Amino acid sequence: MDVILFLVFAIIAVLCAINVVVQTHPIASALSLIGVMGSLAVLYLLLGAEFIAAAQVIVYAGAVMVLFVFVIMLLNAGEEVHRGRSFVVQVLGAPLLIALLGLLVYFAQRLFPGAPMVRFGAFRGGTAVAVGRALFTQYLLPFEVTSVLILIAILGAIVLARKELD
Amino acid sequence: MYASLVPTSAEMIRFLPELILTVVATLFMVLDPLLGRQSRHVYGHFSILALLGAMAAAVYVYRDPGAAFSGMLMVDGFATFFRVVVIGVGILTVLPSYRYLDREDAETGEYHALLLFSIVGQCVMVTANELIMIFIGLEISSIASYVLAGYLRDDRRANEAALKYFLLGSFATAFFLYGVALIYGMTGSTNLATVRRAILGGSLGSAPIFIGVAAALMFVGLGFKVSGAPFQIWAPDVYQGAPTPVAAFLSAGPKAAAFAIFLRIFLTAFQPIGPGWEPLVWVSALASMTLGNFAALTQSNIKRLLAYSSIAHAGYVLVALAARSNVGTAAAMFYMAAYAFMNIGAFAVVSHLSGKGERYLKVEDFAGLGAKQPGTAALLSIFLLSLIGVPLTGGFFGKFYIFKAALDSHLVWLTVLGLLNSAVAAYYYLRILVMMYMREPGEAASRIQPLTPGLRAALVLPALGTLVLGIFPGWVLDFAGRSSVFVR
Amino acid sequence: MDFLLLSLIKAAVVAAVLLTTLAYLQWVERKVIAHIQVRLGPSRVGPHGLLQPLADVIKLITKEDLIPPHVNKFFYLAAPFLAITMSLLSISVIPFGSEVRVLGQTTWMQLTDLNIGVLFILAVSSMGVYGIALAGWASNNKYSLLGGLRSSAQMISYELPLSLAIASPLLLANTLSLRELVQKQGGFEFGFLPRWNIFQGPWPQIISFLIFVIAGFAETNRVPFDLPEAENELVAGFHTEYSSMKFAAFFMAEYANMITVTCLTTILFLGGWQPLFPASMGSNLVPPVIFVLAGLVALYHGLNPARRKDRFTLPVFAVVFFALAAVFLLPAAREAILPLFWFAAKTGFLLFVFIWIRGTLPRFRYDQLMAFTWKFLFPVAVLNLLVTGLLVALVP
Amino acid sequence: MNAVPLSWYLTLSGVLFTLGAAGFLFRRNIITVFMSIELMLNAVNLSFISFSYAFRRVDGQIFTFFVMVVAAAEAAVGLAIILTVFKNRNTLNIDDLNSMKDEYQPAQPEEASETAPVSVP
Repeated sequence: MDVILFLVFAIIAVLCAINVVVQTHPIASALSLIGVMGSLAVLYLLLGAEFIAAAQVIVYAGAVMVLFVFVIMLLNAGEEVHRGRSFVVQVLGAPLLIALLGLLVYFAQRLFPGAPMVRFGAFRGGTAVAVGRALFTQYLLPFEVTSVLILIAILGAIVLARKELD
Repeated sequence: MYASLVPTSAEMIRFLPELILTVVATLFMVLDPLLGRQSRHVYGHFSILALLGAMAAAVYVYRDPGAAFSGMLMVDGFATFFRVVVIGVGILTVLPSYRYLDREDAETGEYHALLLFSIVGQCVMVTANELIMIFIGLEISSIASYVLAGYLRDDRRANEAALKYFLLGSFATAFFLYGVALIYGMTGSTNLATVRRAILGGSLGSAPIFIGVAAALMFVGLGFKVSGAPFQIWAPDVYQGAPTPVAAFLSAGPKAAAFAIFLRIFLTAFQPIGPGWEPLVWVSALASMTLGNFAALTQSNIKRLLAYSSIAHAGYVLVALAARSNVGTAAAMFYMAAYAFMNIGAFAVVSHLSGKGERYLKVEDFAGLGAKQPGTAALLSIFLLSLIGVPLTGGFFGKFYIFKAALDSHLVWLTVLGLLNSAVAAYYYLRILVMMYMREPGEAASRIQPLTPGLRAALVLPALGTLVLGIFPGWVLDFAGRSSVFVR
Repeated sequence: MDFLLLSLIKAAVVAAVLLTTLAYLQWVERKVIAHIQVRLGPSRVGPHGLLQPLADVIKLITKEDLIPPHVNKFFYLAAPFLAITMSLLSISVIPFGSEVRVLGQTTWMQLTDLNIGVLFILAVSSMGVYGIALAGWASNNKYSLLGGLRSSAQMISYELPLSLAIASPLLLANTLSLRELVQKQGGFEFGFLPRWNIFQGPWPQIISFLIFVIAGFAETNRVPFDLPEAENELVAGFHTEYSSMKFAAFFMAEYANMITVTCLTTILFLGGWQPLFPASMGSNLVPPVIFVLAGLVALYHGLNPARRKDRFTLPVFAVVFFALAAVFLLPAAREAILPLFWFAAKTGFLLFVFIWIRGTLPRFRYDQLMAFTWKFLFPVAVLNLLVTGLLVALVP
Repeated sequence: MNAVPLSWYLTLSGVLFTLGAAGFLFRRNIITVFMSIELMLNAVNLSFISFSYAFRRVDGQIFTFFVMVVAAAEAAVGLAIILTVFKNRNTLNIDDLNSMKDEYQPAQPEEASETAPVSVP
């Protein structure tokens, strides 16, 4: 059951991710990205991170991506036009990426030989209670400091995007 | 029951500089709609007061060093040094901003609020002792800087600068973060000291090459932030497009903070695998110096020229990192302080000369500045000489200590190539000097405005700093040397 | 296997009831609005128009299914599907009643109980925006696009006060599971005041209740927040280009969302299936009394008919009502359906309020709509959450 | 076969990260490029949560939480920047953002704004 679930959602995630990259229309890319996020949320559930899974859908898929879709619709972004790309990217891009992929995959395969098998329900430490407790004790400072981050984001978005009031 | 959740007052005090800045910046957001256009200079005054307060707090806090908030922060000499540097950079950025924002008709509380927030982020970065905390500080600093770079939102170049800075910065962040994830996966912790212990303990059951992969990923991320080659591509466009005071800030503040975490991460957590990453830094240092200096030779736009020069200077600091010694760390710290002074000073002159809408930005526009405004020209000469590395300036001792540290660590070739690079660099700085003193005044110099008090301070203070560091380097260097010992 | 079978049966039952409710909600809405406007409403198909929903369904199914030539076909077809899926999905975690024993099986009147039920509903409802936004965009029509943009902005904006309003009762209940939320609201203060969150100390959640309901109106795009489909400015907004079953899908999604919001309000603030006053004071007798009264009214009107056919239909209704009353008096059945009754009564009342408001209030202007949430609703919700948090922390 | 090796999750994370990087390098639409960065962040999150599972500790999930907050903040600011760029240039193609090559003469901003911003081949 675990294997099936993992495979199904991993394949969906990878297909959607490929779609993000190859689709020429931004809105198609955006929806594929939502697909990736949704399937990742399921994988988070399998890994016992139920609170983060919900947050993934609410924050990422439900808020951040809505913003993307909103902006794409607002700017009426059309199909992407391909021009001559930078020479460096053309020559070095693909080999570098393949090298990176190989490295990361090799890394993943070899690094943790003794890592436990993932079985749904074996680890249930990701409840809202556990996450909340960690956030407000050990991770209190980063938690509070992220509020500054959000303040900046609000301020910055307003500074850049507001209408001139004159 | 809730007592365990409340941080102690000692912990809060260790976080005092950041608290002061955050409170004042938040106050600006509230004040902005209340104050009219008449009192717009108030923000600048308050910013400077807040920054002075924060600097005092940073120094005061150092009397009782130690960790805070479950090991998230570490107030030590290194952190205090860089806190003072980034806060000082903030003050030196606010001073020329008065005139600049007046001229561009863009004075609002938001500019100052963003600047203060950005400095909060940098302070968090340099004090953090934990990868996640570093990441959050980095993001605070970066996001505020993205907005600042595009602050003049009707200016096409500023938009473009903000966008490039943003896209490449976020891209770099993702790499940094992947490195953090791998480190967490291998060591089970993101606390730098714990990571170091785990790597030293050899309990990982895996070759150090894997740690190396994580280090390389973080190197990519940090390389972008310090604009070291081959990750420097964003810097020229961003510095050229951003408002000049902001460009000055970007070249000193975020860069100093990025170097601080670069040093801290690589010399504590990754210190055990030093021989592994040293060639990487070696190559990057050499590439940065060479690329920066040779590209700067052909630039006609002064901001772009300074951007390439800033890439080259990042290369020098990377040399200090490659030395992997306490002397190298101290040299890097000294260099960042000196560089902050001289570079911000140079940018302040550019900001002064360029006029409304930044019309005069070419090297030729400096023609005859020496005749029209001898004081400004003299101060700019100090900065340029310091950037070249002429004795009696901070730049000289900075370079001197860096190459000395490199030689101590037997990096002979890097030292030789670095010195050659400095010689090349002299050419383009001297070109400006020649332009200033040996040409007839052009349009830019003849239209130059008299110095305002803010600008005067913005020029004189860094010049004083440059000279003090050049004539009495001992005190700062002593402090840097004492603080460069991370692992006790 | 038992579990699987049981779940399937439950799902089938819930689906059947839900779809019927959706169809009849439309009928109720038309009737109520008609009466508010002193009209009769649907009354041709079946007695009192009771078969009108069926007729509507037949019409929608058999209607020509147009796909305009200029649309982006894939997203145009996906949008209604997305909208209806997301709105039906939320129902799966709503507990309608307490534990029941049917044919020897003990089960909850709920499809599934998640530890993070509240978050699940928030997540699913936040995904519902895409259906509308995509419909607006894919239709390739300026009115649709404006409708889609408006609704996505509106839904994001109102989600903030909505979530903040939810947070306060969660603080009181200390759980995210919807079932436990209701269980925590059982019992009575002073022997008569139900411990629903809306009444519960230390800080009664009346403010967050109001915020939640208001934001709920906006989330479901209902009057007075139905800007995305304001017919006098945007034709029909995001579903201008849709016809036949695809149009019906949006319609059903809207009503399903209404049901979700009202169910959630009931669970979060009104004590779910908990009765209004203790059984010792006779709360068990409320349903039979109501049904008997309804039956008597029907019987009276049947005996003094306003129209000719009322003479036959109303007595039939009276009999049905009497039968229902009798069922509630049977001890065996009572245990199972009393909670259901209370739940349905509260939800039904809220649904009535939805319709009532639609019949009464005018529509906001768009800037008023945005200013209202950001400048009023949001700060109030934050304040309320702060006060709640403080009181929960201070009052043991 | 009722359990999945942790390395599969990590591999998936690596694949997604590389795909995101590929999108960043090869795509020309600014918004798509930005979305590729989001994809990379998501890949990192998957790694964090896998490690969190491996250690049976919650802190990896906390990091994911922070990354989400950061991503949300980045999205707000990034999209605002994209809006300003679009407002001034009416294009979303990265290749059109080339006003700062050295040949460009910023001395006459009035003229610069007259030159057609789009359709420069």
